[in-house]
Amino acid sequence: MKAGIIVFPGTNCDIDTEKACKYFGWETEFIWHDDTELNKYDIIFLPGGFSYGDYIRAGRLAKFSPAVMSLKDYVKTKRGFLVGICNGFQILCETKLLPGILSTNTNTKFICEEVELEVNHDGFPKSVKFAIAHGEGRYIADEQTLQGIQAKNMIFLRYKNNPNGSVLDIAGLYDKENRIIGMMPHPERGVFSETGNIDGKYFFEMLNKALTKETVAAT
Amino acid sequence: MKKYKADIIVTLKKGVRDPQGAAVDTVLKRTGIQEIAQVQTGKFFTLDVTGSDETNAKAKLDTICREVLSNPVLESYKVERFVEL
Amino acid sequence: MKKYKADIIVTLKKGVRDPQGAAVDTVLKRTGIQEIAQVQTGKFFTLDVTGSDETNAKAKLDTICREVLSNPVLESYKVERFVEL
Amino acid sequence: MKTMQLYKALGLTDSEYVEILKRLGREPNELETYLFSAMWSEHCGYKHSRKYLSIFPSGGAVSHGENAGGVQIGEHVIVFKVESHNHPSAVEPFQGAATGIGGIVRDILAIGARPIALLDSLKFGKITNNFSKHIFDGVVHGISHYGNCIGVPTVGGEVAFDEAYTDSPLVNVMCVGIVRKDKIRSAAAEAGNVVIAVGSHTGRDGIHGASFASKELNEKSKEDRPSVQIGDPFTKKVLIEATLEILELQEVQSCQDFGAAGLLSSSSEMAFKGECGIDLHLDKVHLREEGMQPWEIMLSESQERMLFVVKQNGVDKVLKIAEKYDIPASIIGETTTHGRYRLFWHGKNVADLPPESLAEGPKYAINEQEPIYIKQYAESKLTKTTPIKNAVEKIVSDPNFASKKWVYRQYDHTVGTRTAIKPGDAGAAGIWIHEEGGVVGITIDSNPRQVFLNPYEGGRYSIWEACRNLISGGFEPLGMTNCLNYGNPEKDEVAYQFVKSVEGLAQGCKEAGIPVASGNVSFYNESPERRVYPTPSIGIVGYVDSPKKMVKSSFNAGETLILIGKDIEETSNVGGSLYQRAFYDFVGGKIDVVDAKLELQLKKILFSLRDSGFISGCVDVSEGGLFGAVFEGVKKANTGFIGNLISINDHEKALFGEITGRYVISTGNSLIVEEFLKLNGVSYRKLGKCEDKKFEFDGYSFDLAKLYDLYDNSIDLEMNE
Ligand SMILES: Nc1ncnc2c1ncn2[C@@H]1O[C@H](COP(=O)(O)OP(=O)(O)O)[C@@H](O)[C@H]1O
Ligand SMILES: [Mg+2]
Repeated sequence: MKAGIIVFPGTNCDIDTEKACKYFGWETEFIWHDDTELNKYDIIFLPGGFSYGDYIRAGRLAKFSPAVMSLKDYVKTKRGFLVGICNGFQILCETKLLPGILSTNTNTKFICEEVELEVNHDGFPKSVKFAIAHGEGRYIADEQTLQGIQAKNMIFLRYKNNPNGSVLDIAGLYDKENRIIGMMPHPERGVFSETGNIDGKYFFEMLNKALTKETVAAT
Repeated sequence: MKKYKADIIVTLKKGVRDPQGAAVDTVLKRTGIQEIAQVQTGKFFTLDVTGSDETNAKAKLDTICREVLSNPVLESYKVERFVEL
Repeated sequence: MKKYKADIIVTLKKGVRDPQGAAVDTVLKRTGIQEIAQVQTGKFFTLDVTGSDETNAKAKLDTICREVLSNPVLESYKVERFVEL
Repeated sequence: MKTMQLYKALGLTDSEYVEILKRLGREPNELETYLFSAMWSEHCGYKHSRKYLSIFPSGGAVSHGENAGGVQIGEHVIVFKVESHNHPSAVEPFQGAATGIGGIVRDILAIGARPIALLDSLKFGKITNNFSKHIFDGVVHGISHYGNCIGVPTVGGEVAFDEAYTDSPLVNVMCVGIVRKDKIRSAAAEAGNVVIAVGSHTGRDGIHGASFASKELNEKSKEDRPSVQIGDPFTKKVLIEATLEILELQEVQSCQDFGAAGLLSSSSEMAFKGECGIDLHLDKVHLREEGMQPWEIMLSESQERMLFVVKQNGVDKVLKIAEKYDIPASIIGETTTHGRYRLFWHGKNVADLPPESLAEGPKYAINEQEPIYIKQYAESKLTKTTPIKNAVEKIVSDPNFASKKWVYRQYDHTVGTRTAIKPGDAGAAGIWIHEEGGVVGITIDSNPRQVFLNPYEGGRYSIWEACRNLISGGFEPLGMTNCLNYGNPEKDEVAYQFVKSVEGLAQGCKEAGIPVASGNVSFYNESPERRVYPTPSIGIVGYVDSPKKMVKSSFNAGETLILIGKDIEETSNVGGSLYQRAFYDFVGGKIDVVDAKLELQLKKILFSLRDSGFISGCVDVSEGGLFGAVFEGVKKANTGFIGNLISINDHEKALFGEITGRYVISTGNSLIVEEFLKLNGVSYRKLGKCEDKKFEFDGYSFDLAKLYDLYDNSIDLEMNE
């Protein structure tokens, strides 16, 4: 299994994501944001951080990177998994690969803490604790978009004690049709027991299972 | 090629919550300068844009505003000034 | 008491580096949209201010701009609009 | 302007000017006068402190005297340093604090180390004061903005509020980095190499920043516009990655960051340390603004720049890395064998100095007479008291004692996946060093009131209090860094505070067996109305070789609490205690004197208990006294307590009085632990048991939920009202 992690100037969770991927034994490579060859990866991560300093809006400037512009094709032709975490989720929304948008937290402050989340996915515990760390994590979408999200059962993670004012307590979306996952919480920060929390493993195990099945089927 | 200077103001669309404005309101209240000021915040940009003529440059400016400086889901923009250099 | 609505633009003083503007510049150049755009960014505010008369309200607005909306150490401000409500 | 008049305008004294004439054997030209004024400023030249700092023990520290020093752990060196950004933060809290982070990170980077943790020590006026609120809010936001963006977790620190800091807030930031021992870089340059500047364009910002930081603050400071800079954490993040990649190159000979006095300070230090000459061509520096003069280029403090000395055959490689990261770079000079520090402007030689004349400025002795306040304060007595129920509520809601969650929630403290102990979890932060298998413990701490009352003993007190933060978590203290924040050293009172406290700090380090690896001095923290307490911020780094050996600082339900070490007696000196200041605005009396032998014995005992697994939690007793330690421990496990805390007639002193040399431990095996303590001759007192939902001692009982609520939300309420 091969994972690619797109690195922008300003990305800061690239190494953390790599550490987590390697923990699960995946072959892992960094993809510099100028690269466009994405189809060799079974899974692509848009990791957390501040791409282009998050200037103007979080994720706004990154959408012009060649790598990001090639993602649409990756989703259509390769049909690998595309996972955006934190800044990655913001980029996915800014590029319209996922619906809606992430805006400034209602308290206007950056929030870093462990939050309890309600999970809507088979084979995952109903509730997990992940770290969040963001200033622009308030999920917003118009009524129509929200109806679409619910109709397609896309809400993957919900905050139990909504910290940032997200509509419908949305913390993460999963577009199963296109295999795109976007989430504000950081599962990659919950892999090593030395750092206290290991709930993030569930997320990587979920991807591992889905992808291993396919790799086996393909060979 | 002609060159123009433009001022742009980006504001939140009506109905979109503006936490930053609310925060300024709190500070104004705290300092006792003004009880309720109904502050709304936005962004301001000045930039140069080139084009074969005014229409062409304006079209380019529009793209920059829509694709870079604002996000139409949330924000609207207004070209406040547009002058040839 | 009279009530006024004001628009204010806060920009960085000359010579102060504008990292946000520089980042937008880089991106515009990378994408080929615009070679040198010299983007400068600022903040925009709309707010209500009350006062016994226009002079009084304007003085108050000045204080708000200087003490809360901008920091004279780095920024300057401009009242773009001031109308009675 | 004639240089004769210029030197005065730039803050050089007559005798300093005479010294320059002597050293050069001629009059300096205008540019050279600028150079001397910056390098001989307090901020760069340490002219009032250098003489005294030399007594700090440094044996065992790695890279001491470089941009940052460190301690060795296995194959790696943990590098650390604290720096102040007090003056800029007072005028522009957000950018001032942000660029403070930027600066300290560069120092760590210059050693070749990857920054892995940040801490901050912050002091403001009373939180109820609107101006202090504004500064507090802005500073925290600035640190959060910059630290979060560069992806270095801010894992700990301290925040205090006291009227003394109303006009001169203190913003000290500490950075910790990691580097393989064989990859450490020095700032010393060798002759025959190329000098390359990498990073942001040089602009007119921060010019005179160094001399600005050496001035008392007054109304006019607000107009010192160019002295404050805007931080660009995005560029910094990219610069970190580019610098670390460049330093992997064999051909890179040395590295320096652009700190105070920018290019001037970094390049002259490289020449001085390497005992070589340097030629710089200022017209080759990449500039942001047109028309900049040589002196402006030399003194600019534009952020996010690094300087490299590279062998000829490595130049292209460096430029290529810079290009990959979209960072400007320019070849600006060469190191030479002529031993001179020479500047060129479009081919013309515009300055020619011996490097040591810049680097080795004057050293001043300062007054060391004991000021009268020391005796007066020592003899003053506190006579008022508060009913205990009110006192307990008051202390838990005091912003100095209450939870600092409002602050650290704004700091990304988990990025990097190394954070083993998070802010709020314990007295020290924990950073997992997976390279070596253990955990580094880090603390930054200060005891300004104690240092004010007794500078020498207060210095020792501060060292040991910081050590106890680490020891209680199971960490062996390894090395110290400091930031010494004082008023104007030319005033007698301040001079005495400085000299004596430095002696006390040095003594404390010797007793604790830890070297001073790095540090920083900030003077002139005073206004015409107020002067800060003498505030040495002490950063200590420690280590435990396995995460399993860390001791928690929470006390769980069912466990027994035992106080070990000193107990409060009727005659104990508790001067400087928080409750006295918080309840009665009183600072006075004598402070407790550290018993170093006892401290070392307690460390040994605690580590034995740690290794045998009989102790499950430990909290050192500091601000808030014995009550504070018990409350914090049970709060972390969300449990309660029933037992006895009061040992003397003065209940307030018993509960909140601060003395040195004691810890509260929790255990599920109290019989064994007591036996062990007796056997080793350690004095102890059994306090009681942790029990859910109750908080009772010595006949007093409390509404636990209310206390927790006050503790959790006091700062929030104050800031969001
Ligand atoms: N209080 C102190 N204790 C120990 N070392 C100090 C102290 N103050 C400064 N130093 C050391 O002096 C050197 C120069 O300090 P500083 O001027 O702060 O460095 P920089 O110019 O890199 O910011 C560094 O090696 C620093 O660690
Ligand atoms: Mg330095």
